[in-house]
Amino acid sequence: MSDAKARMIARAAREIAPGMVVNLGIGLPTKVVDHLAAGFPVCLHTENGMTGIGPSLPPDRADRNLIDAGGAYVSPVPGSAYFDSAASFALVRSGRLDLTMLGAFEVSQNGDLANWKIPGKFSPGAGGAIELAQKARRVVVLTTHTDRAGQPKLLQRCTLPLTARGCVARIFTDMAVIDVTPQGFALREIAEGLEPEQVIAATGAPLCLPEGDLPRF
Amino acid sequence: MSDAKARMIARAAREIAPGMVVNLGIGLPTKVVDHLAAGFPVCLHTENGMTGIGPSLPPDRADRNLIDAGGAYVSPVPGSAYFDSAASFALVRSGRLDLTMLGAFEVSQNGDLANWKIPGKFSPGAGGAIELAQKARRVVVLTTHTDRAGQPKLLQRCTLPLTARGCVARIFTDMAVIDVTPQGFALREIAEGLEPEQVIAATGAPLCLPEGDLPRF
Amino acid sequence: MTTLPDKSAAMEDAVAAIPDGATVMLGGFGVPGTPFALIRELVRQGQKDLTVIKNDANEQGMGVDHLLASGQVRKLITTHIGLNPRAVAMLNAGEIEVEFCAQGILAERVRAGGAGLSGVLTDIGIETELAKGKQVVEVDGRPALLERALRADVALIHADCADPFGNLAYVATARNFNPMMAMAANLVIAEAEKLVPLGGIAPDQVHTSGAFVDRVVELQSVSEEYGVVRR
Amino acid sequence: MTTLPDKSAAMEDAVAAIPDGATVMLGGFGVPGTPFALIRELVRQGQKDLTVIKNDANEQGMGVDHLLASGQVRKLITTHIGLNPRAVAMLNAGEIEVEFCAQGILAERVRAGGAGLSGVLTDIGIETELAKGKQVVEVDGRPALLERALRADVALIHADCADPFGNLAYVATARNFNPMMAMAANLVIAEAEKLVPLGGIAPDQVHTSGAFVDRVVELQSVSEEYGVVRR
Repeated sequence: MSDAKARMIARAAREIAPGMVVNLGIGLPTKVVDHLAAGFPVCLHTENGMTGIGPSLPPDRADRNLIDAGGAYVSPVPGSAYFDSAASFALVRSGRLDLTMLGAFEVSQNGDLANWKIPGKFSPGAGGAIELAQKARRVVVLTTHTDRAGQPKLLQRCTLPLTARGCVARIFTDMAVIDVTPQGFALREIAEGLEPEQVIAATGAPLCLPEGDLPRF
Repeated sequence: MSDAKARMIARAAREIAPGMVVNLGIGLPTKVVDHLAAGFPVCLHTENGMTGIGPSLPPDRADRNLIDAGGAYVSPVPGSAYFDSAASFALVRSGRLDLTMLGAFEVSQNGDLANWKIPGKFSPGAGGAIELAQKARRVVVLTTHTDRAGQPKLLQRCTLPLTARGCVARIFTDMAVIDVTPQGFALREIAEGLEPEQVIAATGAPLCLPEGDLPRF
Repeated sequence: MTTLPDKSAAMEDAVAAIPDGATVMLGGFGVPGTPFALIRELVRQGQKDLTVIKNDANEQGMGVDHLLASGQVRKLITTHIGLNPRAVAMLNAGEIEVEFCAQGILAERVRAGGAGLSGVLTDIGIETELAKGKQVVEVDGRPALLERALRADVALIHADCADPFGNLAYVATARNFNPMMAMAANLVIAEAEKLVPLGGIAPDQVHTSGAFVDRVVELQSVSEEYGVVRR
Repeated sequence: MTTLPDKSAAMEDAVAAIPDGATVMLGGFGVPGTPFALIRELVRQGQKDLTVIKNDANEQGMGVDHLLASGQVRKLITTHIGLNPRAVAMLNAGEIEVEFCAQGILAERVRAGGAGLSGVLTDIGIETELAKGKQVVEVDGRPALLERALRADVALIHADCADPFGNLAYVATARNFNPMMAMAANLVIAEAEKLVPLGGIAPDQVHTSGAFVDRVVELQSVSEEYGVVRR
């Protein structure tokens, strides 16, 4: 992982406040947990039916019946609970999930999220993404700022089928921390070594800059 | 209890076939269980959240947390299960209840049942009666043939608010066993010592008599 | 490794968060599962104008009846109040409003609220007076009643065993409405006969995940109200 | 005292009751909770033209994939098939029909079937392409999608532990869709890693009452398919 990505993940971990119930989406978000202090009070949820996720386990130490929604073998913590898929999404839809961190193909300046389908190329079904995006009290996105071809993923409008409308509050990228505001994207923090002009150039929509200092991460 | 009532209950017990899931309503129906042989294979259900009901217990031997829907203290059997009220009525509504035995204020000749409300006199709410009556695969009624004033409870039409329409298949009374058929009430069996004319006189709707012998109970 | 948040609270503080006018769900079917101690504290604090959602009205001198006697209840959403003559008398006198549901439909409406659904569709009661005023929706050509989800400001839950995170385990028929109500309120307060350390309930044996629960109160003693009723 | 009925059965006989054209629910989320042995037997017996309802299509060479490879599946109702390239290829080639649901909505649709409801109302997916073709119902002035209940002819369930009556206990995240599916089919066949005598599962620890279950099959061994996947 690039140093910038690693710092993005460490920065995103600070988004988690004590006492929260948090779902970390498949991919980069699951790595956020490694940046939480020992004894930090939080409830990690996985939609296949568990609260209280402990560290991931390698295959030789894994319990064959204990995975997260991405198929990684995980461990319990004292106080873990297992439940069925209906109860698990009841928790999500009824507002008990304080925060979810999701990946993205595209995010629009009004907070629309596209992260499950690329017509003609990738249509595996949305799994639990729609409910997480639509119903978590706060949805933040972790993503590279641009795609593999260098094209911006933060756009005026999404071009791909949406996961949910207007759901994203904040975006953590390898370049910046950006909020979705009624006025569109607002730059909040910038990665070490970058200038705002570079973030603006890599973003497919207008970016409001703050007055005064721009914190570094 | 009168001898005729006791024989009614014993006769009703023969309605239960091996392997059934059965809900016995509050009152007379709960006494049916005393007439099942030891080791008889049946699953007794109570809608407050239990399958596998064993014998009732007196207060000094009761478990304060283990009651049936009528508030009687009951015991478990090997293989009992406890569950919540949503699961309990899921069982009822999804067709897993083979048989329920209910009390009645009135039954009409097309099988309508009224057993929960007497406007102006008795309006405590229906509890679980509507779902039991509407969704058990077979609904039978246990009742005295007439009310305390000697008036028939088996009628052409119910006068009281209905519990469910066309739900009753068979009625056990202290006088007779009567089926609800497309042609109305049909007398199937008669209590020891009675003549068909007496049953006809006590019934508020036409009664079809069988050709040939009328079994006694 | 992270740890699960601690939600243990004092009964007085937990109940003090309930405002006048609140909608309050109460677990229990008859005696088992009724949060008698939390109800007593609610009576002591005297919040008024409550809408109470509970399967039944308990019996006279117990549980919900204390709230009725103290005049704290404006409306009761329930399935059966036949064992409480005071509830029936107050209904008949117009001193409380009562909304009756079929029992399993009350369970489903509460569960729907707890599951973030708008409602459920069912044919239960479709040709009875319970259907009055309810929207009818066709599903695959057959009519169904729209039963709206129920949520509450507060749910008062009785558990046999809890840990400080709020994981709950119920016992026997004291489970009844508690698991659904524990999902369906903005503030979920659970009283428990035993408070065990984190990990004290095996993860497969938790009936309600603590993620649904806001406050856990340990009962210092189990009063007579919880006992066997001698009729 | 009465006794609970015995539903233990041989796997071959239990699966033989599934006809061609059946709708079959399969428990499991990835490996945990997937009834691999029952699926193997279904492949061996070769019933055709099946509609399969399962959270996912497993991975290639496992579970559902065997049914796809043998051409027994006409339609798949699922939430995500991304880990099975064969399923994606068959979808793209039009060799199977695939209906996608949001994951929690699949759980609710199956549960609604198991709870004897016609459907549930939800705003999930309401402004996305998943809303296409679905009836919109207003609830308290807000639009909701009507999600129809799902029932099946047969459900194949994996449990950790069962008794002869069919009481089931699941373990860890192998629970997932199994409890809802075990309520939602006309014929419910459960395989269990351990068959214990009646009373071998404490009544408070039963996850699915045997009243929902028709046949119980004890696994003679737990094959490699149930094991840890090394990627």
